[in-house]
Amino acid sequence: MVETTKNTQIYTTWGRKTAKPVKPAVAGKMVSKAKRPLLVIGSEIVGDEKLTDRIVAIAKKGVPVAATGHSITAFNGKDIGAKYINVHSLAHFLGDEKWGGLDGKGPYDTIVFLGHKKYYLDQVLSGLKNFTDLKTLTLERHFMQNATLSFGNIKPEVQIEALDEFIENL
Amino acid sequence: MVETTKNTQIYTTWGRKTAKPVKPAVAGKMVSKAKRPLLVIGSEIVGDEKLTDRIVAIAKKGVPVAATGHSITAFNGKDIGAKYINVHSLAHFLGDEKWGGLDGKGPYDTIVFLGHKKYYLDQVLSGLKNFTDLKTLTLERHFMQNATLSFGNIKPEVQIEALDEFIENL
Amino acid sequence: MSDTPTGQISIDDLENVQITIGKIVGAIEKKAEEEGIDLGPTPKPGISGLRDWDYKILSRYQPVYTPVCDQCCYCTFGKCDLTGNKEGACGINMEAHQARETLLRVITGTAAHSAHGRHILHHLIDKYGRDKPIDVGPSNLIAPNTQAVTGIKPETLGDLEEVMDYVEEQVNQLLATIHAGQEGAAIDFESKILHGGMLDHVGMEVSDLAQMSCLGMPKAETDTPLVEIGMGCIDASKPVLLVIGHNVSGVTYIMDYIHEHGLEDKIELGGLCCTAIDMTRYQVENGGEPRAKVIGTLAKELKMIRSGVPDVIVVDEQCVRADVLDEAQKLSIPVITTNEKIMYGLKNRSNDSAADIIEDLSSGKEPGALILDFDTLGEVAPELTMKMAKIRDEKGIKALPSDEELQELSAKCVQCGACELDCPANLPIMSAMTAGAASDFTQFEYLHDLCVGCGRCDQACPKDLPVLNMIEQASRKLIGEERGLVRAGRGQISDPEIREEGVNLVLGTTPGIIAMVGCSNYPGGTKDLYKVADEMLKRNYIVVMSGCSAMDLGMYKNDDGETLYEKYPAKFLAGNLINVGSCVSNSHITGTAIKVAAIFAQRNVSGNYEEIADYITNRIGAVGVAWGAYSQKAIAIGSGCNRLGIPVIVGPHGSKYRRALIGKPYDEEAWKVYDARDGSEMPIPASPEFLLTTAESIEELFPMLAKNCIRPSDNSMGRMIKLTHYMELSQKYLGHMPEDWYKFVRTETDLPLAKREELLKILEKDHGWEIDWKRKKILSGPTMKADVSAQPTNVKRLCKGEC
Amino acid sequence: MSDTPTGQISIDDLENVQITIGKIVGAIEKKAEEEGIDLGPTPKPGISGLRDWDYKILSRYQPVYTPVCDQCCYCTFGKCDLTGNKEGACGINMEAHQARETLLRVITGTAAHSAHGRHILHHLIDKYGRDKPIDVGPSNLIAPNTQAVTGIKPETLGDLEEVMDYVEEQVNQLLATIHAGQEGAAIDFESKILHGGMLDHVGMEVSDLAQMSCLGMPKAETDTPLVEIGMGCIDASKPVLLVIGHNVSGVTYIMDYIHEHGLEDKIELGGLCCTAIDMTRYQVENGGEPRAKVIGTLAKELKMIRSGVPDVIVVDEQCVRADVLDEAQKLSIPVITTNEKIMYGLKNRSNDSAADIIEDLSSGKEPGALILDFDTLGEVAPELTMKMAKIRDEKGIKALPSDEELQELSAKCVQCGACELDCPANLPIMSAMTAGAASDFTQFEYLHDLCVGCGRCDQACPKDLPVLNMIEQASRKLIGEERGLVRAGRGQISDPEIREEGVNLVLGTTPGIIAMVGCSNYPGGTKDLYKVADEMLKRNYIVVMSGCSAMDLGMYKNDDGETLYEKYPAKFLAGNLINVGSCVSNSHITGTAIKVAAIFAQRNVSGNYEEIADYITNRIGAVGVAWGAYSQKAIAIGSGCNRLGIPVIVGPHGSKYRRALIGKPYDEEAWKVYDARDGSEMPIPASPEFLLTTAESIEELFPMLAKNCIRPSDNSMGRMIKLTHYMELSQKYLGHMPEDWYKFVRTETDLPLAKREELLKILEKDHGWEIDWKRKKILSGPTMKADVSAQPTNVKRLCKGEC
Repeated sequence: MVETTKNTQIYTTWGRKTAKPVKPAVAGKMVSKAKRPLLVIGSEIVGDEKLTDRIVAIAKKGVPVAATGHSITAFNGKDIGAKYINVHSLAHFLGDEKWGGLDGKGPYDTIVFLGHKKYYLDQVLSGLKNFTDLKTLTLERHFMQNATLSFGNIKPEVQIEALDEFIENL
Repeated sequence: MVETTKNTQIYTTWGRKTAKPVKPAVAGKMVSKAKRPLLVIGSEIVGDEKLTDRIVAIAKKGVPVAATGHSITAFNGKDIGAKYINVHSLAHFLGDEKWGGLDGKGPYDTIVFLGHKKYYLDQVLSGLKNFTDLKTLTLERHFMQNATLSFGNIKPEVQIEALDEFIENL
Repeated sequence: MSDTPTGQISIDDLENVQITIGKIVGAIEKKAEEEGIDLGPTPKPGISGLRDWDYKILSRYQPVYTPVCDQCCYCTFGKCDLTGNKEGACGINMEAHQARETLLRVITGTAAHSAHGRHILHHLIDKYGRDKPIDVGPSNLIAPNTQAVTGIKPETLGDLEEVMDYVEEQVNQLLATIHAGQEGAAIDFESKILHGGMLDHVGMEVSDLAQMSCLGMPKAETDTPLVEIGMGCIDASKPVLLVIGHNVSGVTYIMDYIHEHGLEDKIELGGLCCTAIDMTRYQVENGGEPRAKVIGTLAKELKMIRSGVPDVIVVDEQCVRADVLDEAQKLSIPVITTNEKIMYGLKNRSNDSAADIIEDLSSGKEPGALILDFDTLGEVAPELTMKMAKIRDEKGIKALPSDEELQELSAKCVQCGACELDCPANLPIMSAMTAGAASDFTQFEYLHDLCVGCGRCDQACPKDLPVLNMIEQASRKLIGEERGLVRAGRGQISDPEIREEGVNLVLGTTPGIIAMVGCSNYPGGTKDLYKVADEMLKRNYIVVMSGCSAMDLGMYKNDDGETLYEKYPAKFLAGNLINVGSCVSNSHITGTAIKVAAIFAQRNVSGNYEEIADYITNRIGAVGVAWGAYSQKAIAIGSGCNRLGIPVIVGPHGSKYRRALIGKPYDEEAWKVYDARDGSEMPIPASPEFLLTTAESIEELFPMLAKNCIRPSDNSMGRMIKLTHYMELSQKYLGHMPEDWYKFVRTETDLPLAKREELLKILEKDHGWEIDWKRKKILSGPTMKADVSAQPTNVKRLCKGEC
Repeated sequence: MSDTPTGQISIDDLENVQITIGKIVGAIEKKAEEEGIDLGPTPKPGISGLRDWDYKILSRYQPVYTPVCDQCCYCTFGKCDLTGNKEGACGINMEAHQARETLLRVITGTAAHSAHGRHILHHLIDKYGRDKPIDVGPSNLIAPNTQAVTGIKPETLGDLEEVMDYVEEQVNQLLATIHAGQEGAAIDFESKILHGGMLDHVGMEVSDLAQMSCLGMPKAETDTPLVEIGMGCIDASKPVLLVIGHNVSGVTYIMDYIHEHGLEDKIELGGLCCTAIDMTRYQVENGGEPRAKVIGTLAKELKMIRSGVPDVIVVDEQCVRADVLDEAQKLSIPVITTNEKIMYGLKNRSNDSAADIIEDLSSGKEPGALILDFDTLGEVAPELTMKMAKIRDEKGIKALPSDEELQELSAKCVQCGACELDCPANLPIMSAMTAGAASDFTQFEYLHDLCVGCGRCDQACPKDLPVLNMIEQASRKLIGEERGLVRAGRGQISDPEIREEGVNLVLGTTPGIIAMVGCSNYPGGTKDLYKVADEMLKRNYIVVMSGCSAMDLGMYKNDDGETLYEKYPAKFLAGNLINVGSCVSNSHITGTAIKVAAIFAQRNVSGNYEEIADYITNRIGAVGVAWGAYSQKAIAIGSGCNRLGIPVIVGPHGSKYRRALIGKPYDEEAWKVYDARDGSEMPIPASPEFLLTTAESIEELFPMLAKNCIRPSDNSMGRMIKLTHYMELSQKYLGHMPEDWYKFVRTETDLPLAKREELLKILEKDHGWEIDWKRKKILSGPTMKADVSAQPTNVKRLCKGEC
C-alpha cells in the first residue's frame, strides 16, 4: 500500500478546515462509490506521458473528464470524451444545482483533481470548500489543504505508484 | 502518564507555525533544564485553589513567578516572591536583551504560562513567537497554537493531574 | 439649498457674497494673517508634516506587535508567511506588515467617522445652507482639533467642507500606502498611524459640530436631561420602531413626523448604538424633552431583534450587524435601509410613494426597502410600524423558545465544545447546557451579561441549537429589569469651564481625567464600567463618557437605586461625571485637552499641533479607557489620542488590534525632557508608561489609571494626590504596595501626609535614600527635582534660545 | 505659485479672475447648462448612483468567491472562522466578507493611483499654476472618464482639483464601508467594488492628464521614440543611478540636472517600474530624445539591486520593494526616498544642503536620506552617483557569488523543499541545486525568466542559501542579453483616430481590442506576453499595452531581430501595437471605449455613465488581459473596466484576488437585451462570458480572447471574422473545434466563407438546424437574428417610448 498521508506540510494556511490525508486505495474506493464523479485535469500534465496514461486509465473506468487550461491537448486521439472547460467557470457551475454538467446528465457529487498549478487549485478548492457541499479529492504531488481529501506531499514516482493503486481500487 | 497531547482542535489559525503538543513529564524536564525559566500567571486562577496550590508548588521548586492581571492577589501570604507585571509590558520586555528581568538577574529563556484568558494569551504568544527566540510553554486547558509547546484541549481535572506530573518532573 | 451661480460669474451678481478660495497655496497663511491669527508651522500637515514629533514619542513608546495572523494576503504573489519577521514577496517584513495592518484598521475607523461627517454635512448644508453658523455654546475656540490640525477656524457649515476635503485627501494618501510596494519601514507606518488617528479626531469634530449646530443638540450644557435606557424600558405592548446605527440624519425626520403627528404615545421609538445617543440629543438643548429611548449597544442588537419585539427596523450606518435583514425576516420585521453604506441588496424605493412602500413591506412582498429620501422615510417608518404591529400581533409571531423547549434544546447538546471555542470570550456554555437539561437555567442567566451577543455560538453548533435565544429566554427576568438612565450628551467642554478647571488639571490637584469610551466587547460584562467610574469618581477624578460606554454605564444603580448619572454632577470639575455624546463626540475629549493648552496656557493653537501635543503630553493627566473596544473606530480614536500624548488602555480583546505602544520604565534614557527655560535635560517620571496597552481585568486597571495620570508638571500637592490614589488602588485591588511608587517621589512633600513617616522609612531602608529625620526631609535619593516653574518639553525648538 | 488673495476679499482686487464655485449643490448642472452641455442623469454619482446598472451586470455575471483566508480578522471580536459561509461575530457571512475583501483591495488600488494623482497635481500646480491648460493632443473630449463620471469638462490643472476632491470623497465613503457593521449584502459590496473601480480610472486620468500637460510627454502621438530596455542595456562601467517607482515628479528634476549639466554621457540613468516609463515620456513630444533607459518591472528590482550595479537608488512610490534600503545597504548603495508614502525611516534632509547630504551618504554616515525638496534631489542624486561610483569601485563591492561559490552553495542544499513551498510559482529549485552541486548551472538559468524575483526562497531556506543570487549568477549571460526596445507611451487615442476606427470596432470588422496591462507576476515567464501580442497582431486585433506589460513585451525579438514595437505600426488601427504609457495611462484604454461611444456614436458623455457603459457593453469588442496582475491597482483597473462592460482576464495568480465575475452561458435568461428601437427583448450571444476571470495558460487564453470579443452589434462580416479567429485559435492551441461555436451563428453569412459548407453540415447533423442546401442558407436553428440596425441595450429607460 503506497504511503501518501505522511508529509502534510503546508506553506500557508487558509483556516481551520483542512483536508484529510488519504491513501490511494481509500480514495479509489470512494470515487468508485460516488454517484457522479468528475475528474478535472490541469495543464501541468501536458507532456507528462506517465500521468496522461493514468488519466486515460481512470477515464476508461468510467469517470468523466473535464480538461482545463490546455490539458485537452494531451487527450487528442485518446478517445476518453474529455471536454474542455475553464476551471474557474467549472468551479462556478459546480455550485449551481441547475447546471446540467458537461454532458447534460446533471450535477456532480465528487470532484477529483490532478495536474494543476498548486496555487491555482488552492483557490479553486477554497471556493468549493466554502460554498458547496461537494466532496473534493486531490491526487496531486502537493498536500492540498482546501480539498476534502488529499494526498500528502509526495515525490513524482510515489505519485505514479499511488495513481496505479488508486486505479486498481476504482 | 497523563495524556495531554491528543485534542489539539483550534478555532482559528494564525499561520503555519503551530505549537507542538507536549506531555507533562517532558514539559517538566524541559523547564528543569532551562537556565532562566519564568512562570507567568494570569488572573483566571484567582479563586481556583487547586490551581493556586500547583503554582505555589512550582514556585517553591525555584521557578520565579510573574503575576499578571490581578493574579497576585492569589499569592498574598504564600511567600513565593511573585511580582506583579502587566502581561503586555512583560512580553515587550522579554524581547529586550537589555532588560534585567523582574529580579535584575538578566533575561529569561523559557516562559511558562498558566491561568490566562485564551484569546489574550494567544496574542501575547503571537508576539513572542514572531519576534523573539524564547521557548514558550503553556499549561493551559486549551491548546495554545502560538506557543512552542502546549498541552492540548483538556478537562479541568486532567489539567490538575497533568500539573502534578509536571511538578514531579521539575 | 444654496443657489449661488457658478461657472464664469459676473461680479455684479455676487454682492455681499463671501468668497473663500481655500485651495490656493498659502491661502490659510494669508487668511490667518489677515485675521490676526498667529499660525503655527504645520497647518494641514501632510504625511510627513509631524513626523519629527512622531519619532520623538515613538522613541519612548515602542511598537509592540502581536500579529493576529502570521501571513499577508494583500497581493497575488502571496499569501506570504512572515512568521519570525521573515520578508514576504514584496520585501515587507512582519514588523512593517503589522504596522501596516494597524494603519489599515486605523484609517478604516477614520474613514467611518469622516464619511459619516461628510454625509451629514452634505445633508445639513442642503437643508440649512452653507452659511449656517457653527454653534457649540459659550466658546471661542469652537473647533479645537480642526484648528490645531488645519489652522482653519471654521465659522459656518460651509467652512467645514474644506476641512473635510483635507481629511479625505489625507486618508486617501494613507490608504495608498497600504498598497503593496509602498512604505517599507515599520517606524514610518507608525507615524502614518498617528497621522490617521489625528485625522480621525478632525473628522469626528466636523461631524459633531455640524449636527450640534443644526439639530438643536445641547451645547456644552451641564444639565442635560436623563434618558431612559435598557431593553427593559421598551413597552412591547405598543408598536415598536427600532433604529440602529450611528448617523442620526434620517432618523430626525422620523422623530419630526412622530412629533408633528402626535404619535409620541402611540409608538415606542427605541435606538441602538450611537444613533440612539444622538436621538436623545435631538432638540433637547435648553431643556427640551428627549423623544426616544436608548436600548443599548451593539451587544444588544441581536438580542433585541431576536426578542421579536420590534415591528420595524430602520438602520443607517456603522456598527449595524450585517445579518439584521436575515434575522428580521425570520420574525416578519421589515427593514428599512437609509444610507448608501448599508443597502442590504434591497430595492431602492427612494422615489416611490410612502403608500406603495408601506403596502409592499406590510404585505411581505418585499422584506424591506432602501429609502434615501428622508421625507419619505419620515412618513414610512412610523406608519409602517403601526401597521406592522397589528399584522405581527395577528400572526402571533413567536420569537424565543418556551421554558420546556429550553430544557429540550439543552438536552440535545452533545458537549462537543464548538460553541465555547468560537465564543469570543470562551464562555462556559456547555455547563449551562448540562444544567439546562435538568431544567436549571441559572447558568444561562449568568451568561447574559458576559455575552456580547455576537451569535457565533449558533453558527458553531453542529446540532443547530439556538444558543443565544436560549440565553435570552433564561434571562428574560434580568432583561426586563434592564432599565436605567443615561445623561444626554452635552457636547463640548466650554472655554469658561476650561478656564476654571485647567489649573487643577495641570498642577495635578484634580488627579486626572478618565475618559471611558468605546464599544461593548467587554472581557467581564458591562458592570465593570460602573465599578471603574464609581471608584474614580469617588476619588475625585473627572470621568468623561461617550458612545457605547456612556450607555452601558447608565444600566446600573447603587443601593439607593441611583445611577451614577444621578449620583454625580455633570460639570467639568473634579469628581464630576460627563457624557459628551456619541462616537463622534469623542473629538471633544481631545478637544478639551487642546483647549487646556490653548485657553488655560494660552498656547497658540492654529496649525500648531506639535506644541499643543507637547503641552498635553507633559502636563495633562488624562487616560483614555476603551474597555470594550472592538472596532476600527476605537483604535482610530485611540491613535488620535496617542499623537497628543494621551495614553489609552484597552481591554484584553484589544490585544487583537495587534499593536501596542509601550515604554520601558527601566530605560532611564527614555524618560527625559528639556526644560524650555534653558534647554537643559531633566529626568521625568515614567508616566504615562505607555500610549496604548491592554489590561487584563479592572482590578489591574485601577492602579494603572492612577499611575498613568502622573505628569512632570504635577506640583507637590498634585503628585501627593496622584500617588495616594496609586498606592491605595494598588493596595485595594492587587493587595500590595506597588513596587515602583518611590520612583515618583521628588520630595517629601510628594508623599501622602498621613503615611509620610512610614514611607520615608521605607525609602531609607529599602532604597537607601538619605533622610533628615529631624526635619522629615529627603536629603538624597530622588532622580527628579520638584520644580513647578520648570517647563517640560520634548521639542528642542520650543526651548529658550532655540530657533 | 499662485498668489491670489483669500479670506474676505475685495472684489476690486480680483479683476479678470475666474472664480469657480464647484461645490455648490447643482453647480455642475448649472455650469453645464451655461456651456450648452447636455448633462446626463448621474454627474458625480455617490455609492448608490449607478447601483441599478451594477445590478444589471451582476445579474448576468455572478461573483465567484475563492477565499484566500477563511477567517476575518478586522475587529477584536474575531478572529472569526467563516468557513462554509458561516457568519462572524458581526453577522457578516463569508460571501459578503469576500466581497468586502475585494472592495478593500480595489480601493487600495484606487487610492494608490489617485493619491499619486493628487501628489503630482499639487506639485504641477505649484510649478505651473492653476491656469495651466490641459493639453492631450488633437482631441475635444480630453478627459473621457472624468467627464463621463463627474460631468466636469476640465480645461486647466485647477479644474482637476475638484475632480480629485470627488474621487477622494468617494474613496473615503467606500473605505468607511470596510468597517465592521456596515454593508451586509455581498451584492451591494459588489456594487461598491464597481464604484471603486470606476473612480480608479478617474484618478488615473487626472494623474496622466496633469503630467502629460506639463512634462512634455507625447500627446496622442503615433511615432513616439523607441527606448532601450533590459538589464543588459545598462552600461555598468559608468556611474549608475537607479530610480524605482511610479511617480516621475521628483525624477524630472534629476533628469533636468543631468541635462543642464551635460552629464548625459557620464551617468547611466535607468528606471524600474512605471517611473521608468514616464521618464521615457518626459520631454519626448514632437521628436524629443528619451533621456533614460528602462530596466524593467518589479520582477527585476531585487535582481538589479543584488547585481551590485547601481551606485545610488532613488525611490518614489508604488511597487517599490519594501527591502530596498536593507538590500542596498549590504552593497553600500545609498538610498534616497522622495515621497511621503515611502520614507524608510530615513532622516528628513529636505532642508539641508546638497553638499551636506552628499557628504553624509557618501561617507556611509547615513544609509540614505529623505529628500522632499526636488531641487535638492535633482542635484544630490546625480552628483552622489558619480561620487559613489568611485567609492564603490575602490571598495571593490562584490555582489554575486562566483561559479565556484555557486557550486559550493548548491552542495549545501539539504533538499528540504522549503524554497519550493514558499516560491509563489513553486518553481523546481531543488533539482537546480542538485545539478548545481555537480557544476551544471543550466537549471538555475532555466529558472531566471520564470522567477518573479521576490526572494522568498532566500527567506525560506533553513541553510540561508542566497537562492536568488545563485539564479542570477547562473543567468548572467542571459541577463546580459536582455536588451530590447519599448515604444515610449503615447498617451490618449485622439478623437480623429476614434472617428476613423470606431465603425470597424462596433461592427466587428476590426476583430477586437486586446489590452494587455498590469504587472509581472506571470505564471510562465515574460515571453508569454510576446507570444500573445504577436499572435493577436497577426490576426489584425488592435493590441494596446501599458505599464509593466508594455515593458516586458519589448524584451523579445523575432527571428529578424525585431521587437514587436518595431514590427507593427502604432496607430489606432487594426493590426497596430500601441503603448499608451505608464500605469495611470490605463485610463486611456477605457477612455478610448468611452470615446467610441461619445465621438463615433455621438452619445452624450457628461455625467451619463450608464448609457456609455451600456453602449460599450453591447458594442465594443475589447478584452483586457492582466496576465501578470499582482497588485491592488490591477484589480482596481479591472473593476473599472468591468463597470463599463469590458471583460478582463487575469493569469492564474489572479485567482488570489479571491473574486471573479462569471456568467453562465447555459442560463438562457441571462443573455437577453432590449432592442432600443421598441423595447422588445432579444437574445444575444453569451459573450463576454465573464467580466473577470482567470486563465491557466496562454494556450487557454487565445480562444478566450477571440470569443470574448464577440458582441451583439457585430455585423455578419464582423461576426465571421471573430468566429474564424475563435475557431482557428481553438484549433491551434487546444487542438479542437470549440464546442460552442455554433451558438454564435445567426445566419450563414456569419460563417467563415472557406468553411461554410463544412460548418453547415455540422449544424445540420449535430445540432439539427434546417439548411436550404440549394441556397446554402440556414432556415432554422439560430436563437438570434442578425440585424445590424438593432440597438441592443441593457437599460430599459433608453428604449423608445420609455421615460
